[in-house]
Amino acid sequence: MDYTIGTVAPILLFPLAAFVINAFIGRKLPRQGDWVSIIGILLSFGWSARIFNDFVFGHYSSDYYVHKVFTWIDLSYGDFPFQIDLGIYIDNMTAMMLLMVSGVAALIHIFSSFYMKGDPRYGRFFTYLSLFTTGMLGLVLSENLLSVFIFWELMGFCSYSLIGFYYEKEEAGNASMKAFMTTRVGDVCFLLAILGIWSVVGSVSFVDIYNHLASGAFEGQVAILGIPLASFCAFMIFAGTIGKSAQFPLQVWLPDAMMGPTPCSALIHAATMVAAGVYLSLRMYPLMEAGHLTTFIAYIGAITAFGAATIALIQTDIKAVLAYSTISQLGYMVLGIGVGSYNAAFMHLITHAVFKACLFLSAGSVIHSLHDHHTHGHVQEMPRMGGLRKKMPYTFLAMACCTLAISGVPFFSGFVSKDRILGDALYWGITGHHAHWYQAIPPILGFAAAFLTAFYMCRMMFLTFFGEPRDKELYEHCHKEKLSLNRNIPLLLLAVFTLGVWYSGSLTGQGKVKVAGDRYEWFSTLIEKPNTSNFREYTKEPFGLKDTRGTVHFEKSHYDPSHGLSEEEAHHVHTAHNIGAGLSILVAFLGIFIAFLMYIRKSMDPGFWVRTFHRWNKALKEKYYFDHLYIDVLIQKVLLTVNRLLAAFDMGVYDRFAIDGMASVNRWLYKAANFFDNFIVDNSVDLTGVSVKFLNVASRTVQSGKVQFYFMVLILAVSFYILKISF
Amino acid sequence: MFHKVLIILSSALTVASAIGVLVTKDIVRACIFLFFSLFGVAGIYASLGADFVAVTQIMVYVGGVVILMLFAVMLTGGPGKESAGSKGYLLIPMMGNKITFGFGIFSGLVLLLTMAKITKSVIASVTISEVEGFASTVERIGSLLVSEHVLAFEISSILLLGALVGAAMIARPRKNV
Amino acid sequence: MENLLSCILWLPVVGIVAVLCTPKGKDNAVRWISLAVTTITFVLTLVLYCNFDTSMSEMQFAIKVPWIKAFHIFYSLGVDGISLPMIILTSLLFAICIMSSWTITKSVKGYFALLLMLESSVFGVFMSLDFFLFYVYWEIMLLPMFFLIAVWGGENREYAAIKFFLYTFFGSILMLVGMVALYYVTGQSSSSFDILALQGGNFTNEMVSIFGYDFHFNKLFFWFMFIGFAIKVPVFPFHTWLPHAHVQAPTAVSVILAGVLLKMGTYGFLRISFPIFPEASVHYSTAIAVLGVVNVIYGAMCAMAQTDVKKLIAYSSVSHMGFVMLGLAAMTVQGMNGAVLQMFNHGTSTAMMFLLVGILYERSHHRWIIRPDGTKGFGGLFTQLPNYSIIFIIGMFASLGLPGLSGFISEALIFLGIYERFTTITVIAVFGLLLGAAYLLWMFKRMFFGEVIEECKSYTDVNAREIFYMLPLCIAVVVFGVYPTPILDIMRASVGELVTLLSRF
Amino acid sequence: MFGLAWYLGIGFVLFCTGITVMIARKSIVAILIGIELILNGAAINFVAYSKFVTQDLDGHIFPLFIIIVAAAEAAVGLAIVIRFYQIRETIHIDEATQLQS
Repeated sequence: MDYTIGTVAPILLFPLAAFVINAFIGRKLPRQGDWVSIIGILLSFGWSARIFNDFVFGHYSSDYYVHKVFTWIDLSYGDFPFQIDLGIYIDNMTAMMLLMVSGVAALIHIFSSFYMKGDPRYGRFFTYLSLFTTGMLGLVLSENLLSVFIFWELMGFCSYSLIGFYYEKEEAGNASMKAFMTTRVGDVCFLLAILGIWSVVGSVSFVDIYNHLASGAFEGQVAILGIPLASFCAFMIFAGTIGKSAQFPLQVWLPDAMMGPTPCSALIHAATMVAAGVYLSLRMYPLMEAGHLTTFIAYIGAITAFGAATIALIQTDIKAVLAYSTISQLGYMVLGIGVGSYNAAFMHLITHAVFKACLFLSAGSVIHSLHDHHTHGHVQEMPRMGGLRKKMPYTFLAMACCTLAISGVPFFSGFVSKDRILGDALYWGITGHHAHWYQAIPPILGFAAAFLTAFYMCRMMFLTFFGEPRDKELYEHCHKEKLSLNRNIPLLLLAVFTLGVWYSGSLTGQGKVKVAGDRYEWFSTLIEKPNTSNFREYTKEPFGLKDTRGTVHFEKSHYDPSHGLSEEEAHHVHTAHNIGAGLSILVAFLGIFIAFLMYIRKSMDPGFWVRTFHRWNKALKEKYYFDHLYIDVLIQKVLLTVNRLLAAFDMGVYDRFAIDGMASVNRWLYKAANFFDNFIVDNSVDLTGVSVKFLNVASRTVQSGKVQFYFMVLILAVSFYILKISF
Repeated sequence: MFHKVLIILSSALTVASAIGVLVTKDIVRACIFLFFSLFGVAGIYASLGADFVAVTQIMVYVGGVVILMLFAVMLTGGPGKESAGSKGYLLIPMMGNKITFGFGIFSGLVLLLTMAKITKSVIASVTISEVEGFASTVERIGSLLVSEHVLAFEISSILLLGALVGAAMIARPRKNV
Repeated sequence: MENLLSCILWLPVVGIVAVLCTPKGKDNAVRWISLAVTTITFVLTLVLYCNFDTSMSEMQFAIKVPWIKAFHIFYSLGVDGISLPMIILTSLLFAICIMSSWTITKSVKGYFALLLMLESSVFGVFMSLDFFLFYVYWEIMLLPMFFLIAVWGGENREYAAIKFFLYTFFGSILMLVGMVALYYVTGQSSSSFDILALQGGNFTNEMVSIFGYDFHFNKLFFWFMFIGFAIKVPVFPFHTWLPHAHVQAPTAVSVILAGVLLKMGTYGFLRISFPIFPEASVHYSTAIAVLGVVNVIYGAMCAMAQTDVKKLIAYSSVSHMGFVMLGLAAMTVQGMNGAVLQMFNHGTSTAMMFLLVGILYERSHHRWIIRPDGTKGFGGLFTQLPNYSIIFIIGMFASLGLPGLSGFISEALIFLGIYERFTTITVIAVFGLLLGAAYLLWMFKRMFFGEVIEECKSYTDVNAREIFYMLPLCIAVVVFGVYPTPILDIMRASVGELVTLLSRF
Repeated sequence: MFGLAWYLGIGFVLFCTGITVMIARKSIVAILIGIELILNGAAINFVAYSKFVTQDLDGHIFPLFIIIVAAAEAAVGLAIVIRFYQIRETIHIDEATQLQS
């Protein structure tokens, strides 16, 4: 395939066209235009698959990339060059993201045609989905940070619209606004990072940034308050990630985002959009390193992973459990970035997208079939479920696969990626040569979170699908699941890809327990940290020309079990990974076992733990008081009070006294002068009465507002003037 | 002789009636005095040899404006209603009070003084000569109006038209006041 | 072609005559005449745009005829890349405002005549190349504004109108002083009022003595001009007329006020202050930037506390014009271009917002988000007015700077321009975007989400006329958000020339 | 004796009387009468000068125009008086306070 913007653009344009068609004439089309969106995303998927094929099976080189730009805005004049380019940057990571995004999105589109059926705004939902897919694909294809930002915000808008999809509910409004505003805090920081980078690089193209990083342009630059520019920019970009990927301390929006329809939760708030933050941090990984931010990132990731997992323990809403598990898993990815586990973090992004999309769709399938005839709403509360595996076997099958994957059970994808992150964290924090004492906490939190993940996911499964139905009426009304194209097939397809064998030839992903051999370690081989020194000689490629890189020969990458490290170091790494693999298998099975004891055997009483840790339980119920802190304290008490004071000051004080006060000042001056006159006259002239009377008459006459008096004064003044000047 | 009598008579009529306008209590009488004053002015024009102007003065002013004013007085409630300020022995005219009257006289006198001073210097500076005899000016004024002053003439016609329409518009009775 | 500008300038005057000559009672004829006149004017500005040479930075379509010879005052018109976008914006907004004023019933003739008079005077300001002519149009503009607010306004209209008038008049008097000072310092020559001849920084060494103190001519009179224009923008300490005027003015006048008249202030900076006093401008650019950032943050914070929709949007205008000030203070190509683009984009997006509030007001006859007694003024409008809500979303997100809609590009360019010069200020100002999103979304949430409250159930959705006049703005907002090059191309050369001039100091 | 000074004197007396009437009277009609007197006082000057100084007929043209203007003014002014009376039921000038704040 000849890679020019024109040949790649259809990926973006198909969903965009679907969006435009649906936005304008969707309501008039048959089936409200859902097929337009689905066809659009399927075409896009086909195109992505072709690129994936080219990159993964064709070149098979880790540093191959395609970079094309065109000028979007050109303001150059005279000695002042300024232009903003847009374009495409495709490397292996982009290719995989494209395939993942379009694939997951296509399946979710299909599932939506089942889930949203009968909704009064069925067509509009697909319109939003198409726009969202456009945004995500655009973000993945972007060659610079500014266009990443553009699509990033566009997805923020879609997220806002979809969370507020049921706008009759007051809470939907709150949740959508909360989501948009919280992520916007990160966005604003991201924008600042763009500005900072622009001031040094003169562009925000990835390749330009790598180029300047390689040549050391960031060294010695100071942003504000003496902070080095590289750290500033890295922190600000990571702040964007914190906002978008719901990391501590901006994680509050994601659970509320479950107000939206379940398919959109699956697509946006689990599989793709939230991963955009991680994707961005991965792209900017060299900057993070240059800014010495990795330890900080690891801490944020570990805290998020652990904290969210603890909150998930006590959730009773099936979607809320999944929401917190999403935050927790995103925390793992961020932890992976922090500990330098670039490849594994990205792999976890992909695997997580697949199994989390599947989990959400399964949850959607469950929720959709549980219809409460009293409130005419769907039921999401797990205490009212139970024993559903007989009613919906296919959903159960898909969800079980995903639960095993997310719990980190061997042979499933979650194990491959999460285990490698944990192994790297272990090496980075505890067993490695460069490990400092303060680096020990993230891996410990990571393992603890892995245990909790296994526990709460299995708790969810057991509460939902096993045991006796707790709400008989609900259970009776639930129809037996039949295999249908738009309900179960997407779930089962996604479930198939939760198997680890698709991503790695070995059990742990480290080539340790080889199942299929090095040949299938394509993922580890193809994804590598951006090597900035490759970009040292980089010059911009103009629009539309043939790929000059096609003539350059790239070495076909081979799997290197020691990852370019020396033998001794590689041994250390492998030891750490072996320990890590063992530990994570252990904690996973421990979690599953405890859940089994608590909810199937009922030999352990969950109430006991609740009572023992009742204070913690309360904190968990309040989500660690973050909502309280942000909304009640920071916004209501501080920000709004300040705003009200300012507004009152503006209109009530400044405007009233300083501006309108001018008039009063005039009036007072006049009065003072008048008083002064009277006072002087009263005291200095003997004829007090006469003078007062005269003054009264005079001032009354002067102030009469009568035309004739003015006329007289005019006459007298003119006369006086004439007498004075001419004689 | 006739000339001198004319001058004296019309001057006396003009000034006396003007004073009458000033001092009379009744607005209808003020209009009548105005009538006489303007008539006197016409006489002055005649004595100056401006026959055409004199005739116009009588026709337009005396015949038109004063009658118009009388109508206005009648349409606005007639005489006597506004003479509340005219009590006591002092001859204070209606619709004013002592103060305004005093100020009026005062400023009038000041102005007169000013003008006298101006006039003195003006008369001293111009060469005065008198045209002998009397010739009718009508024909010459007519030709002047259509040649040299034609623009002003036309504009005045538009002005009159505008005033006519405007006056009619303004005075038109309306219900929604 | 030479007379094209004069045609655009005087066509509304012809419209006034036509409107005034319409027989009484024929209100519809008045409306159609006004619409026809403004539409033809808009078409003429498009002709102007098509014939405009984007590669030139000089004045085009220039015309110069002596007006008052004794004082070397000329009837001198011309457009360049800075004024052309404003002219197009003006003619577009006026045509839309005429359509939105269809429901006005109180002295229709007077209203439309005043609107047309306003249009002509605004054109005059944007086209004048003679300082005196500029000043004359600047003052003429006050007259129709005063009456439009004082006669057709809300319940407290006299106060607002007088306040608006006095405030602006105060500014213009300072400007007049500056103009006269320039006239004398240039020796009362034939170029004393010629804006083009004055610019270039010729007054770096002049001194003036006031009350025995010596001042640099350009630094002193830069501030005179600055205050004159700053009141119009409005910059922070001079902004309090804006909420009053906006709240009291009828919808169309609010649109014009926010969409066009505020731009006259920043246009004044670009056309008069910066080119004539470049040294002082560069010297005081920090002060301008600080005022700009205060505008951004202060305006946004005040907006958040408002419970009246129109007042909220009025304060948001204060906030957004702060971005323009920041862009001007940057004095780089991207910042300046961003500022001019922001002037245009703010014109479209804020006009949308005011029109939408006006549409709502016609149905509800109040504008409270939360009434003073604490109850909700609106609720569930999304359910009740679906099409209206979609237009509102477009306008709102354009206003808060969502990428893909027009506000974003100009703000991004402004930030890119100013970051290198004033890093700290930029870091503060960027959070204005956050506050901007906060107050708009909060307003949206309170008005549009939730159950439909009882009194909103009688509201009808937007009708065909309303959709018809909102459509051009929606298109402009989306198109210039994705592809701003048509506008940037116009202004690039002229702005570049100005930046080149400023960079020499 | 009856030279230029005489006529000018008459004119000035008329003029000043008119001024005094304007100032002293409170009736709008009376004020209009005062204005008529003022105009006539001015017109006499023109004719007098034309006879004694310039000796052409331009001085005669001006009184004609003054008469025209006076007629127009009287018509409009009286119309306003009538309208005012319709609204206020008086023609006292101090009642015309609508424009005062």
